[in-house]
Amino acid sequence: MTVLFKLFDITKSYGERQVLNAEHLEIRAGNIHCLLGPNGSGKTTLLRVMALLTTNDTGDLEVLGEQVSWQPSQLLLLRRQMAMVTQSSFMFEGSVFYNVAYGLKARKKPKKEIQKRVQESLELLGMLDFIDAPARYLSGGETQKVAIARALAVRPRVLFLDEPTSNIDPSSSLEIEQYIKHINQQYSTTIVLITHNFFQARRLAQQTSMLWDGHIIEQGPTRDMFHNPQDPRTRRFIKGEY
Amino acid sequence: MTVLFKLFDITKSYGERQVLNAEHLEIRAGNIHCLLGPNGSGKTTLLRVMALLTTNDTGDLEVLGEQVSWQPSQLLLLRRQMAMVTQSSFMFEGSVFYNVAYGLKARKKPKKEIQKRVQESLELLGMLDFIDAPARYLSGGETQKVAIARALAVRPRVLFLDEPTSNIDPSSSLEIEQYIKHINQQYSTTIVLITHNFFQARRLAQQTSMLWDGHIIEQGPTRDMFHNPQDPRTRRFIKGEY
Amino acid sequence: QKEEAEPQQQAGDSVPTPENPQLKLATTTSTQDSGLLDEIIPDFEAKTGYKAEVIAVGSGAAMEMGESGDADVLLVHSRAAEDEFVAAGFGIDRHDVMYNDFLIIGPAADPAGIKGGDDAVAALTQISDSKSVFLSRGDDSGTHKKELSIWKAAEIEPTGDWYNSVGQGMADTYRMADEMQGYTLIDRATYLANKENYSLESIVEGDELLFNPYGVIAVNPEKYPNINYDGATAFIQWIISDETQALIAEFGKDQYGQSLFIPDAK
Amino acid sequence: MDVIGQGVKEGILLILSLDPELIQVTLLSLQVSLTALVAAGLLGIPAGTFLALKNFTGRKLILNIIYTLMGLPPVLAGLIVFLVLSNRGPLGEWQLLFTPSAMIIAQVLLGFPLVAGLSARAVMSQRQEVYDTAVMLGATRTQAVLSIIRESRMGIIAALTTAMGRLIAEVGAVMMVGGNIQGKTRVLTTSIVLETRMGHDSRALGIGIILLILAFMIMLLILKLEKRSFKDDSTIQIV
Amino acid sequence: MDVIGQGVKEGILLILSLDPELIQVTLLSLQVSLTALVAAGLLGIPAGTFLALKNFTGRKLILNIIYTLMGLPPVLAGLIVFLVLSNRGPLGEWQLLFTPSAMIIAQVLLGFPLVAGLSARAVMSQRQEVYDTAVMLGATRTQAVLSIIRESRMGIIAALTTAMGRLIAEVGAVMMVGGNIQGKTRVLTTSIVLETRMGHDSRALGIGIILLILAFMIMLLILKLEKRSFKDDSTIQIV
Ligand SMILES: Nc1ncnc2c1ncn2[C@@H]1O[C@H](COP(=O)(O)OP(=O)(O)OP(=O)(O)O)[C@@H](O)[C@H]1O
Ligand SMILES: Nc1ncnc2c1ncn2[C@@H]1O[C@H](COP(=O)(O)OP(=O)(O)OP(=O)(O)O)[C@@H](O)[C@H]1O
Ligand SMILES: [Mg+2]
Ligand SMILES: [Mg+2]
Repeated sequence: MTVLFKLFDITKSYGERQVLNAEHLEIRAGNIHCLLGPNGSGKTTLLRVMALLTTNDTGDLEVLGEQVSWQPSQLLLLRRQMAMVTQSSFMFEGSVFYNVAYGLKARKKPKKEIQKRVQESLELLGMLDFIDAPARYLSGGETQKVAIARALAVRPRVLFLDEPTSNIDPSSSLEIEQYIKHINQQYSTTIVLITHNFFQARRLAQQTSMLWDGHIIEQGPTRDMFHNPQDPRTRRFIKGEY
Repeated sequence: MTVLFKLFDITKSYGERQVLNAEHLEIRAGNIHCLLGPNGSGKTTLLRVMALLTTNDTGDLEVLGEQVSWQPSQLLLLRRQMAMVTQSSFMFEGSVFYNVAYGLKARKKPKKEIQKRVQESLELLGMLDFIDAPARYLSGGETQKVAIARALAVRPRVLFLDEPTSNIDPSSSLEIEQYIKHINQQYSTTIVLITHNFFQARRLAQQTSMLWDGHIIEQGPTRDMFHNPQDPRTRRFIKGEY
Repeated sequence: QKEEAEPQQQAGDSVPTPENPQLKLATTTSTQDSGLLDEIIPDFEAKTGYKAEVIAVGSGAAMEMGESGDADVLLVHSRAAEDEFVAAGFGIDRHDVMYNDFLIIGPAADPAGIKGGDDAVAALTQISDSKSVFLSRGDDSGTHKKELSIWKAAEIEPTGDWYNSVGQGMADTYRMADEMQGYTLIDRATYLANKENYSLESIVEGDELLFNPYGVIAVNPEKYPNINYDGATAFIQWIISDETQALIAEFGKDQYGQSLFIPDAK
Repeated sequence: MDVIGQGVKEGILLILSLDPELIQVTLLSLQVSLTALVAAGLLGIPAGTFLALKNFTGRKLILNIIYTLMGLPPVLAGLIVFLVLSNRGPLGEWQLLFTPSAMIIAQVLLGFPLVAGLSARAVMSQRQEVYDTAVMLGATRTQAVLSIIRESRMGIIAALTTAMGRLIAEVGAVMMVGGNIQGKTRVLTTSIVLETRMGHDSRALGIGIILLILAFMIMLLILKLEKRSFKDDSTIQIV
Repeated sequence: MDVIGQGVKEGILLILSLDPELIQVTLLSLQVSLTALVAAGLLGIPAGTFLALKNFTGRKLILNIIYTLMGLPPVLAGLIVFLVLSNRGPLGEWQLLFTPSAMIIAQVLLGFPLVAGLSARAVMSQRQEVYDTAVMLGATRTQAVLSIIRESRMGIIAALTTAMGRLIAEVGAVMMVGGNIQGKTRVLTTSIVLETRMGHDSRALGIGIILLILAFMIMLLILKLEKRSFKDDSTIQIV
């Protein structure tokens, strides 16, 4: 299986503090890969490095088969194959339509197609009624749904999801999980998922990495991780909710 | 038991759309009262009306024994007895200390006391190490923890929590729940909690109200609501996660 | 200018201390821009104990200030308007102070071919006939009025692309004329003070039509109670005194080899 | 004091009179200031955005210089442009002095630091997430930066209205490089100065009123254009 | 063109000469413009914030008028203050004409709309959550509004630097109501005008340079004060 992300000794510090020190991480194509870990353990930072939003301080980063050079042209090429739902979704000033169409307009898709795809994506998330609403007035869960629709609309090869359902009600959450599974299987979209919901992790992810203080302390198939955690910290962490 | 919030026929519309129509709601002193409901059902709006952040269009609103007149002096008096953790926590520009001290400074507490209480609150949330960090650089979960510490620091009589642990990792989440229970029992702080986490609702709340499309379709003791929901919509909603 | 800072010390205790030492003098820009006032005002302050506050504007605006009582004494050059001002009761005690004269200056190339003449009317007529660039102050100032009176004498209504009404002060107009290589009417003081910087040359001078008398007028204290009439009187007495007149006659000689103003107080 | 009342009256009469000279002066004012505004905007918004976003050594210094040049005295700007365009100056051959072009150049010099400085501040108050969201949706760098500018619109519109006000009201520079030549470079502000110098206070006030009406209309136009692109006009609700 | 080089030289010489008259003129410039700036700030920031936050009929109109008055021509402001303070004007008795006080009044008139308009825009770009968070933490209305102002600092500092630039560079109004009286109301800008009128271009440039240095220093001071209260100076990172 192809490896889409290869990280070696990736570190990132803010001031004195090293918040990320990922010795080794591989994300395989077509997988749903979950990142677990306590607050502040560096999950979002790691995701941002993989999404090329933050430069790493040291280490080797290979993304979609390419050594990352941080050249604008390369960044554009790579990022056009990714999409992300961030932890707190930022909505551009404007309507829901404007937001979901954004990525398609950036790709200069024809108007008709934009219209069609925006509607499809919103429909899927049950947000079609809100297409003309100002995006900034949506409720917390609605905002997150639009953010997901916005990421899906560009049909990415890799989808980064940073706690995508944290504000979404349980039944919508399940539907969205279904849909994530669906695009993963149908279009073999690779998905990197951060979640604090262990159920969700187990339902969705084939692989899981456990972060602790910036380090990846354990990784492997999700099942194994939950049934038979090797690291005592992982064990304690997982017990938290059980 | 004293009733702290009494709502009769409270409605709120944005443009054409009525997003809240609460026919009857009472929150009793010393209770933990949970608001459940799908995204966009009006939970946050209802909370904002009770917190006097949004005026209602029609209806009668009684808060802490007073008919709400929306006079600034009354608002201040009432609000000084409440605190809130909003769905997406806003941090003032400045350090974590600045943010947690904000409410105490507003109340013109002596410097010593401010220092002491800020430290206590941060300690409780495990965020003391971050006291001097710029609040805007915190991770999602860290931000939420500081927001909780900030609300607790003012020792409110009523605490509004709008999905307070949505970005917090499960073990911290459990700790926070313990603490919420503790202040509820120790200081009989009344708590109004919005959550999409049914486990959390069941662990914490004595009373639960179910919102649907702006209406309160069912309410009662949390146990009954989960074990024996009356409304078919409630039943379906609760099944979602089970 | 050094003495100005310490007039008291210089004159010892012989300096009178007037009740209201602040005197507002509204005057034309030419007296200030030429440097005359800087030269002679310290003497006034030393002798009388008044502090002269010079506000340099156009003659028109200066008289407007007199009318509204915002100045105490005027030093202006616009004879007809001055008489009107006095007749209307706004000013009293008008005296002649001095005169200077105007010249017509223009580019060395002299496209209108009027160089060396002393007939202002003929010169303007030729400028108009040859449609040579001419700049008019166009601001109702004494100089502008003088220019208009010459056009009137020449029976010409100056219009057209060559005639530029610039609505600015003398020094600005001089600067513009130099840039545009045009003719203009200018008072001798401004001309001499700036001619180092510019390339225009004196073309026509000496015509009696070109003389430019300055008058001093006290603002009528009956119109406004807070007019410093005592100060105005002191100023008038001082400026028409023989010593001051001699100072005026000297001014400019060392720098330009000729005096800029000719005293003519009676 | 009745001069003010009379000035208002005179202003109205002036407008009603449709005096061809006044119309010409007004149109020239508009032409000069609007052209300069557009130029200052086209240069200043990108420059300000660049300075706000690009990290390079000397950035702080350049920003501070731009902020300082917001206080460039118009007379000084005028003097510099005058010296450059003067017959003896480096661009003397262009023969631009005392033409509307010279006035526009001087005004661009005045307007540019205002637009650039205020735009920079507006962009600097934006958050990282704007950029991140844009590029993660596949925006090119340019598209993403345009989105940042779009989100900064409050401040950028403020920059434009401020510059507009400055330029339409400005007299020192246009006087010096335009020369206030009747029928050629006379604009509303230089007319006002001329009228006050001639002691025609109420006429000066009248022209001033015309100028303010003009400024008001341009401002409404800018705000209208803003509203057409941004329907949401909400502000904080104080309850 | 060498006039410019000479101007720079002259400026340096002027500074080194410590000419007491020039020092006095510089100090007066500072006094007038800083006093006016402080007054415009003390009036303008609350007024702008009020207009941004308070909903009442006529609010839009007043805002638009304020934006328009950002374009109040200095000469016009000067003329109005002149007419009011003139002996014939309503406040003639105060005898303020041709004093620094009159200059300050005229400059406040010019600076106020700038500060108010730009502050209003800055506040309007804030979100509801600032207010909500503040009052839910027990802030009084005033405290909450102060927090909104604090969060708007980028725009409000921009308002102050812009007004500072405008006032220190302004000549039309101070010339008219101050009268450019030597030793009493002469400031740097009116000196520049006088020097250009006397044909001393390089001296005019020299004074202009002093003025710009002054503006630069005030600006640094404002930014320093800002930085002391707001350590975080991050901007968007373009990766
Ligand atoms: N710009 C920054 N400057 C300083 N510190 C930062 C910055 N960004 C993040 N950090 C710190 O880095 C650490 C890791 O942050 P990150 O956002 O990756 O955590 P996380 O694992 O996503 O946590 P959470 O579950 O709370 O979202 C945190 O402690 C955070 O405070
Ligand atoms: N200012 C506003 N203007 C227009 N519509 C609004 C506004 N605020 C909220 N709404 C709408 O009102 C409805 C109720 O919003 P509310 O925030 O109360 O939902 P909620 O129950 O808290 O949902 P969630 O679980 O997603 O947070 C939503 O559909 C939202 O889009
Ligand atoms: Mg995170
Ligand atoms: Mg909500």
